[in-house]
Amino acid sequence: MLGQLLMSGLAAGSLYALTAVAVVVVFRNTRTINLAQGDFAMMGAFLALIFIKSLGLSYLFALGLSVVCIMALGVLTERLVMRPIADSGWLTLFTATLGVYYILHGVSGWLWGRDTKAFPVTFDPTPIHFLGTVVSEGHLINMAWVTAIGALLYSFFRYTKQGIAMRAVTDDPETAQLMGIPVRFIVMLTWAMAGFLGAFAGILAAPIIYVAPEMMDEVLIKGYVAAVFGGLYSIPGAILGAILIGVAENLAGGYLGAHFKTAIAFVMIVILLAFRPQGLIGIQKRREV
Amino acid sequence: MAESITTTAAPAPSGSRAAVATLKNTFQMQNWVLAGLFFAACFVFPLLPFVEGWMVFQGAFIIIYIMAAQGVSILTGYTGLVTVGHGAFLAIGAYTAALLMKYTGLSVIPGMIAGGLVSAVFGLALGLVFLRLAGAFMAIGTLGFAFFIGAIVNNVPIFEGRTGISLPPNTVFGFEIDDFGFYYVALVTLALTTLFVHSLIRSGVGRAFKALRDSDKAAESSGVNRLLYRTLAFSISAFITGVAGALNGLIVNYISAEVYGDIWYSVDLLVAAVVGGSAMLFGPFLGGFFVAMVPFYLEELADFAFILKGVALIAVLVLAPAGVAEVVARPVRAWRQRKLLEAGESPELADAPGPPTGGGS
Amino acid sequence: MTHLRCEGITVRFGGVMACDNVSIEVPEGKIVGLIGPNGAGKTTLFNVLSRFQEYESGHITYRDQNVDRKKPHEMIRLGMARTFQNLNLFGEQSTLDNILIGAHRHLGNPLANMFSLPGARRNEAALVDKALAVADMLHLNHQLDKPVKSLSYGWRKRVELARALAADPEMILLDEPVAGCNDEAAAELEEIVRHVNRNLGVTMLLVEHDMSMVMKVCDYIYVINFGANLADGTPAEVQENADVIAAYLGEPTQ
Amino acid sequence: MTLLRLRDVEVNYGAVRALRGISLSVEPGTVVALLGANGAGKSTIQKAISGLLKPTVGDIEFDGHRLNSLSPREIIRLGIATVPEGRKIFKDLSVSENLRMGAYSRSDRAGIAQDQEMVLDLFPVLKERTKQLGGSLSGGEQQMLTIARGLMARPRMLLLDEPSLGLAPLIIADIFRILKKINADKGMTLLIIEQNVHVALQNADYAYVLQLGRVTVEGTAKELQENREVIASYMGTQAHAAAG
Repeated sequence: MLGQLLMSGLAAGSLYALTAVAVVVVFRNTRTINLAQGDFAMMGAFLALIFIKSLGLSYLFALGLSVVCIMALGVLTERLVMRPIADSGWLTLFTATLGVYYILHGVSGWLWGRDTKAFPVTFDPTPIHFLGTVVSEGHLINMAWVTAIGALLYSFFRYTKQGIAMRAVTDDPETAQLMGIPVRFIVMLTWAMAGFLGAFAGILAAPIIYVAPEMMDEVLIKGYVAAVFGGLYSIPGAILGAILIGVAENLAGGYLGAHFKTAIAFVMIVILLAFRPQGLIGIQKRREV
Repeated sequence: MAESITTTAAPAPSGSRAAVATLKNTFQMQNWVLAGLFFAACFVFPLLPFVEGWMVFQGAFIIIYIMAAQGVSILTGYTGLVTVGHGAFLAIGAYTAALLMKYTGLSVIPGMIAGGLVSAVFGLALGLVFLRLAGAFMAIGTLGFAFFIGAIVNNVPIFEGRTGISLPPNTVFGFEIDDFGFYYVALVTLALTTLFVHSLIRSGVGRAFKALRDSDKAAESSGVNRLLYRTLAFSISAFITGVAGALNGLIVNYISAEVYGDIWYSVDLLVAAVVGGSAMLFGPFLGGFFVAMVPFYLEELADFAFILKGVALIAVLVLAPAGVAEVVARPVRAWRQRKLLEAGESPELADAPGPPTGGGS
Repeated sequence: MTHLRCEGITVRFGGVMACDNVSIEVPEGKIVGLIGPNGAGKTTLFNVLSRFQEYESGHITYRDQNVDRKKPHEMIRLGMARTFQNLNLFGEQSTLDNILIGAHRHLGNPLANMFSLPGARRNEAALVDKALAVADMLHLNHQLDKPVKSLSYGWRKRVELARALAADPEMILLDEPVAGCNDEAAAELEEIVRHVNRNLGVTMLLVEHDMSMVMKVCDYIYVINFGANLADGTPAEVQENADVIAAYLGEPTQ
Repeated sequence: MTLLRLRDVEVNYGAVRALRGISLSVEPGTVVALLGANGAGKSTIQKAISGLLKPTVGDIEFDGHRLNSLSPREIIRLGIATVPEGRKIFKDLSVSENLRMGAYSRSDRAGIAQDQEMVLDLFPVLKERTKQLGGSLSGGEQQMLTIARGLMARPRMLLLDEPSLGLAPLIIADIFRILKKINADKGMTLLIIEQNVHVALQNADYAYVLQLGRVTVEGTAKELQENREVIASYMGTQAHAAAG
């Protein structure tokens, strides 16, 4: 039972991780919590669904195309909404992402309706036995995807010029500017990355849940909670947080009853923020006067 | 030992005191006049011949929204703590009143007060728990709180989840009231909360809130107790929204987790505060009206309502970052300045040469 | 009598020793200067004394009372106000409101205050009187209505001082009161500082880079370098101290 | 031909006029020091030259190009690399990543690799720590890293803002020895903004003294070493007499 719960937790956690990392990436370079992150995911899922159903594209091709579109959506969000108000206080930036949330919710509902749609299942739905647990092939595939994306991100941030520059901008935007790093371009890149991660989150979640405007609302909230585990700053922290939440809610659901499954993430966040506001692995910021 | 700097110094020149008095009074006058007009109009509204029953109901609904947004403005506008969780206080107020009415037969007014008080207790607790949080962390924390309350009302049996709790008709002082009567109860309550908010933000306590918002270091070095004032702001804010929540539940004689278990109220209330102007007395009036009316008029086009709301929100943020009320107040402020000058009250108040300033990096 | 004393204050930021066993003593009613090159740890020590900054070891006593565990807002109740080097004002608010917040310690019962009960109104009027008196002393009368962010730098420096004075403090920690002011404005502020000290009996601890001001107004000076006490004495003694001159000019390299 | 020239430059910093008509020039291949106490406007000059602040009046010219309206990115491409004050390395980046960011404006892979070897030879302490995070270095090592990072842009002029700030005398001496070596071996022009008069005058060819946003004294380093006004500007007017 325990092993089974852990496995389900990992599967759920890996989906939260994509969202959490996107939240962290945007926050680090813009000070904004992106409330529209879930909508990037939802739009990604919708687009992929349309590409597959209406245009008859193959799954992988639809996925790739949808990812590119949502990256463009991220860039568009930055250029049209965030850049004009970039110098405002963070409440303004934050509420602006809420505006994007409303718009994307509205657009998707208007174009595709509010009823939930099924996403074509590309894997064998019969559960398989794996390491002594029962798990669906879909979950395993998702975990593989997420691991691959994680490795891709790691190499991007570690080895590429733009990836390192993105971290440099996080670290100290003014000095980054002095090095000739185009900070605005980097911020745009950040939003593209949020789109990239969002599209994947949506498309990977879609076969497991469903496709509808509000499909990602709950995943998004758990993504925030996970992001806070890393102090909204650390990517490994966010990933760890996501897995912790996935596991904790499955354990709570399994041992305490289904009622507790949803509440546990919020209990965790309240406790975490009360005792370690800088996050579990967040950097301890010195109080400057 | 320093006796008192301010008593040993020369007495304040009467000119500047008169100027200050005039300033404060004109400001206050404007607020009184505006508030007077608003409440008079609202009072007459249901009595107008063309007004139908549903309009009165909708009017009461708007009033409740305004009140709830006032609660948010105390915390987000005046104290600078962004809350995305005030739907939780709305829920706490609503469920407190509803449960009391169902199990003890308590009527509207005591239910409202109880709803406010229980909500304030939760506010106090949350203020203490989140004492060290600011900015985005506070936003996520309050959001988490709202979800937590949502999970509770959905799952703990006494709240009856999505089935909901149906309530008997409302009574005030033993008389049964309909939507019409309820409208006036809400209106009077809003008048009281407005009066209170007005008094609060002009008092030393309001000054301390704003000080914490603008620079908590400077505030603390001036003797503002962060713990005390932050928890106070949380409690007051939760109280007002809790009262609104009680009214919100009672007006339809039914509450369910379908409505209160959702995060939507929280987000809408923040939008109401920001769009109207969260640090303006009349900001919540405009914002509350906006948020309450958009879905109403566009119910048929639910998704357009969403798009419209998003576009309007972004437009306000770009064009009037301090809220619509601030834009409306601008000409009024200019007018006041002109009047002061015309009255020859103190031309120097308008502009005076400063001491020459030097360089420095 | 000693007004404020700290002994053996040590503060470490990661591997950097911001304060290394610093001790100073401020006698009642005097103006004591705290000087040292950039990055010597002056502001850190200020933050320690006003209790914004925790420290590893050492003790602080205010009028023989140990204040190691006090919070910043409690220091003002004991009578110690401070100003900030880089101005920490409430920019959106009027000058008057900025000064009024300085008088916060005289606010009285917050509950009575927020309902504007009659007693609180009288008290509020008294606070406004205080604020006006302070404004008058600093010639801020004509700026009262304006949002502070619209004022020039020189005026804002004064608002900062006015806020500290509005508390009726017995001691003020002044962090670079004349930085960025030209000679005329600096001279005027210097006069005000002297007036507040000599005529109103307020003890002062002054961090300032304008040496001419430090030398003129201070009764006693502490010099710190690399976070540690380097020298102390009267202005004349300090000016002649070879270590001090070397610290300011950079030690000759071997 | 003069490499860098400032003509009557004024800069407003918010409401403060931080620079009130600065004129100075830097000849190629020389070491020029810009001295001043706190609040004299030194960092403002650095920001104006490197493009973070725009002059409201006056001109900044580098090698015949007017810098006034250029971005930091364009200025670094013209050949001015800035070593900002306060050891502003990227703390969460490793030493070699910091160096790589210094070369952000370049795209010649081979040249970058070559220059990385070169700067690591100049600062052997860094060579042992290329994988270490910038934030874990000691103060002196961090300062060396900022200089090394500046060199990675392969600039024609290095603009250093208070390289001695908060460092112990021996480390300061070490850093200036290396700076002199860079100047001598590569003919690199150095504009050093300093508070530490002694070390600056010992190593510079020419110097300007800044007071309240104005240049009050200038001359060759030798002349200034003898000049009591320099000391006076640091120690208050009475020190003038005292030192005399």
